Amino acid sequence: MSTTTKEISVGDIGARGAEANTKLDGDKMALNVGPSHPTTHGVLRLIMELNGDLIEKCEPVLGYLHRGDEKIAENMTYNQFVPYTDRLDYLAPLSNNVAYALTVEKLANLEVPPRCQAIRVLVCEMARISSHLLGMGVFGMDAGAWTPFMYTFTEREKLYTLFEELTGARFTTSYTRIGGVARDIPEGWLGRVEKFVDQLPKAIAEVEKLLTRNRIFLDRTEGIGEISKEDALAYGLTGPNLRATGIDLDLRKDKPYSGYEQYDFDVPIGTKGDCYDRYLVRIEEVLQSIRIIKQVIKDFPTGAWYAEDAKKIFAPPKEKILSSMEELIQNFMIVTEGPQIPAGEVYFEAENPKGALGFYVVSKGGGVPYRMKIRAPSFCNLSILEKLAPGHFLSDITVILGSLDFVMGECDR
Amino acid sequence: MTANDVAYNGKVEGDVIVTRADAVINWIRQHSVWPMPMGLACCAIELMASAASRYDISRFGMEVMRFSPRQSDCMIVAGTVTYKMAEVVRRIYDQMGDPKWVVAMGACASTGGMYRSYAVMQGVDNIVPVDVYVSGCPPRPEALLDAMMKLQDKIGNESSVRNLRKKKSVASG
Amino acid sequence: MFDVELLLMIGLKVLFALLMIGAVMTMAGYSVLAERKVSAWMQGRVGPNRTVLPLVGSLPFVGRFLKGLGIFQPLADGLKFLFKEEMIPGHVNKFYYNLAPIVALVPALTTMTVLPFGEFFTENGESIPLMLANLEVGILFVLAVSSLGVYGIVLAGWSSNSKYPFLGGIRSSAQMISYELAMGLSLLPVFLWVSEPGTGAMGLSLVDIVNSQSQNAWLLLVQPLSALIFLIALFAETNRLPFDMPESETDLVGGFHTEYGGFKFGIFFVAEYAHIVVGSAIFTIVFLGGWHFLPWMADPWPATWIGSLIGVGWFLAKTIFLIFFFIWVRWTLPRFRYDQVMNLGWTKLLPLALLNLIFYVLLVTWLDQPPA
Amino acid sequence: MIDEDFTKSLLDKHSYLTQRESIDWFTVECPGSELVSFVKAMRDDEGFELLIDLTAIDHGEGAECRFSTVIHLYSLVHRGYVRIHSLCLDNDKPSMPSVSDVYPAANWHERETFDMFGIHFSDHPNLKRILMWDEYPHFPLRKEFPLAGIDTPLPAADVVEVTKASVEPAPMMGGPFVSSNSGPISDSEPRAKDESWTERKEKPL
Repeated sequence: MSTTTKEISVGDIGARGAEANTKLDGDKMALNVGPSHPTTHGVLRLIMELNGDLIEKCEPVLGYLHRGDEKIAENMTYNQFVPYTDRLDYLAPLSNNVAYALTVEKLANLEVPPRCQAIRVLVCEMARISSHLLGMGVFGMDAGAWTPFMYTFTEREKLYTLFEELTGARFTTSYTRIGGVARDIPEGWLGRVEKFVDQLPKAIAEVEKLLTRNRIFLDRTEGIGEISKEDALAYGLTGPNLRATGIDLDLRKDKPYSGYEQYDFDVPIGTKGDCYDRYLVRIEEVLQSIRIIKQVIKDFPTGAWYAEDAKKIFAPPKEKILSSMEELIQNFMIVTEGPQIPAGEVYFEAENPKGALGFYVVSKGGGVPYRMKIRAPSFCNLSILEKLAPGHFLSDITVILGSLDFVMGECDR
Repeated sequence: MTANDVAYNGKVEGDVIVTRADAVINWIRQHSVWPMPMGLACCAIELMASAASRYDISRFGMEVMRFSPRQSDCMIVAGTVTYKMAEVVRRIYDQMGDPKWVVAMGACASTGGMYRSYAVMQGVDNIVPVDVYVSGCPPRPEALLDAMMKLQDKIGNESSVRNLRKKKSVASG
Repeated sequence: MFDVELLLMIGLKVLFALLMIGAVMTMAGYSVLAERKVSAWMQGRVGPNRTVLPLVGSLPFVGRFLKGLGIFQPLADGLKFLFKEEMIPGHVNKFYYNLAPIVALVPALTTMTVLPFGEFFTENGESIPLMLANLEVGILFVLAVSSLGVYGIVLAGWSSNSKYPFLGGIRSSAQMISYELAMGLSLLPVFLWVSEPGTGAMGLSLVDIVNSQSQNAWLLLVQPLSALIFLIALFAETNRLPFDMPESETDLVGGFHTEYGGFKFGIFFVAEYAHIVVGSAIFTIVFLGGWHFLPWMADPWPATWIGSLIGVGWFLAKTIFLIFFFIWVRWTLPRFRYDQVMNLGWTKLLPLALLNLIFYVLLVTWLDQPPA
Repeated sequence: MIDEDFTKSLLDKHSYLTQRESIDWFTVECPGSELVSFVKAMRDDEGFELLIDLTAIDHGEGAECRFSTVIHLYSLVHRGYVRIHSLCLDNDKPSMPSVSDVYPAANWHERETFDMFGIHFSDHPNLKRILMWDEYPHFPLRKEFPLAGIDTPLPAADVVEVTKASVEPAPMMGGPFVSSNSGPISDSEPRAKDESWTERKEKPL
């Protein structure tokens, strides 16, 4: 029988935060949520002031996952940083890879061939599906329904299998290189992707059956966390969170990159900007992504899958390295010194599942960036929380956080 | 006590009874490891994947993820432990009741991994004792399941009866 | 001198009580397993299937079957609590902190004493209900005692001296009070109906309620609205999703039991399921005809000890189906918000229960009119 | 798109602006003293409703003006970006007026910039560290700060007492390695850019 008893002092991790919260009135309560709490999806921490169950003040505290990505970027070559981009928004690593590669290519004034562009669009949209699937599932989980999460994760596992086939890793893909992608698509892969997207709507319908018209779910999400258009713009929201308020801003349409202008798709926008709208926008975006994927696969370009003429930027294929001296030297230089990028500064944003992921790169020439700033959509999307949370019940905070669909990896970087 | 110790030994005799009790207690503990998911970063998603339908950690009775440290037996540190987070990880570890185990999931939790920078603690074993390290960035769910099975084996070999008597000194938390 | 018969009587009762506690606790333990298995099945998973006792595992066919069912998982989980450190956080109110789990569990077990679960036929064909104590006011006792369970939760929440448990405790007490009313009101029409002249049954005894449904319509069919209100209130009383306010895992971590670990948490865990088991049993007795066969049909089994065994089995089958229903709902629906729970309780269920009562009062009065 | 007419009229309207060479978006340099009014004019008159990004650059310890802040604005009307550079005149105590009154989005960006560079944003409502903990003494993204970090005590004395943990410089001997393409050949060997702790140099205490 276990009979040991030990005394544990209060040791509230929120104590220091609560102190900062000044003196509270007698009937108010300071509540510390996180950084390890089921609703915070990672390591966000909220210091809240409650009046009964009503939130009066909510102060997010971040930085629990600050890993120094920007400093790391200044210490390595452009290609070496690709794996770190995986771990920004770790629900959609492929679209981070693509956004990063496109930024540096823009600085190098490099155009990749159509096949490479098509591959990138394809993987971006697959990443979007993967991210939104998790977003939907976790949103359901935050509202208390566990089963939809398991259903969406099953679909994600199918996506993981496809990613693994393409990139060699199911999760952290590191697929793009400056001037191309790591390898061409495997044989028969497109067919398997098509098969996957063909059965996806059915799986989504199943999740929708559990949630979308569910009375309890509607009660929990409708009218909760409403963001007005003005607020959304003022706080710099992007992505589905902005579109749910009714503002039509999709960089794939506005400033098409990587050949998005060839594809026909709609940008779903919401009306009220509440949690339910955000959920609906995400579901519709998944369906639109399926449309894009089908179009990409339908006429998939042939030809090179990397920029062949960028000798100083993209390392040549392995078989050439092993057989030709010039290519060997070229590979050596790119690996040790990094791709040679001209001096200058560039800012590029791509429409990622969470919002606009931007990279601001300042180069002084050579293979290493002088300064790299990562504009993380989750960081901006979360900043509205301070304004959004007051006036809601404590239970609403789970739903609001779930619907904002943030990832601390990119928020804290 | 070694396996080839055949001669009579008073010390062994004493241990025999203990060992039987050990076997029972260890069987119980081994098969009821409730994890505390310390989901910090990317690995947390693979932790979710191992709980989801394809890998299904519930086969081992481990799907009962308790977010309250007091109710859990094994902390799975999944992700990068930054210095800012280290304090919290330690406090949560302190709040867990004995016996407790820690699994460092992934390169970051084990050694700091690819994040050699000013903000990242180079391995969670700087602050909490780790029982099983899992390699990978992030480890596949299979790797995590394997680690949990290794942990079960480890629990199976503990001398738990003696640990019951021993009063460990613990930090206030 | 000692009254031997009395001692024997007491001894027998104690034995029965222990047996019943054993049965209910086992059922509670295995409904945990059922929850895990059923949820796994709904989500396309497998559920616990690795835990097996060393000797049983090596049995040729049975061992594998039991292992696959995860039969030994609750055993390991339950016993683990015994070998876990009993920690008492420094900031709690120790007396109430230790008292709370007991207060939570005891009502569930006490309610059980008045639950009839079958009937025993004596040699001369008389039927004696199988229960520990045949109270004339059985259902009132059930209502009174089961509502004590909330004190365990409130005590746990308050004595933990920590914020999440506190919020959980407050939510729970408010919820319980609101739903108790609807629950009580939903049962009144049942008594009116059962006490109606002509059925031969009178009073508030659970046995009478069961027997009034033998060879007759189940009360579920006679009073569907009462049954529905009672069921919803039962969900709320047992803190099951969509009404699991005191726990609401996603926003309160574990609610009232956040600060509890080890054996005391184990008691809470079992108490929750014991409440479900007892609640399902009550619903079976009141609305599903207890141990009697289908509505409008005589029991097909003989009036002997075999018959009474089958009756008990039939009763258990109905109860287990209800437990399954509880689990089914939990893994399908999202959770209500706290104020929505209150709203539903006060503005929907309570008026509905009142209307239901008035309707049946009028109906019974009309039926009761002496023939002109 | 942002066309030449627009940029020309903008430069005419605000005489303190100077245009800068840029390969992508229209870039202006705005003195810090005019920043708030300029940004306000951009939002109200020109339709740049979104502050996309606000950050800073450290031009190195030798530079005349060491720090400059960079703002990116996006317009839903023009569907294009404008980049605004402003130099911090003081190298020792860099400061910049806060634009968080105009764009609430700037609030967190400015806190992050303060956290990483130590640039003080005057009139900021809540200027404190956002990513590192409050007591952290250094500004990590300054050029002289090593990637490996500097030995610093951790917060929470009770935890530190038990674990004896503190912020230690991370080992850099494992890479990543980069070689420079200039200088003598002995220097161009691939090596970690930050060499605060390698197999040749002792771990700093």
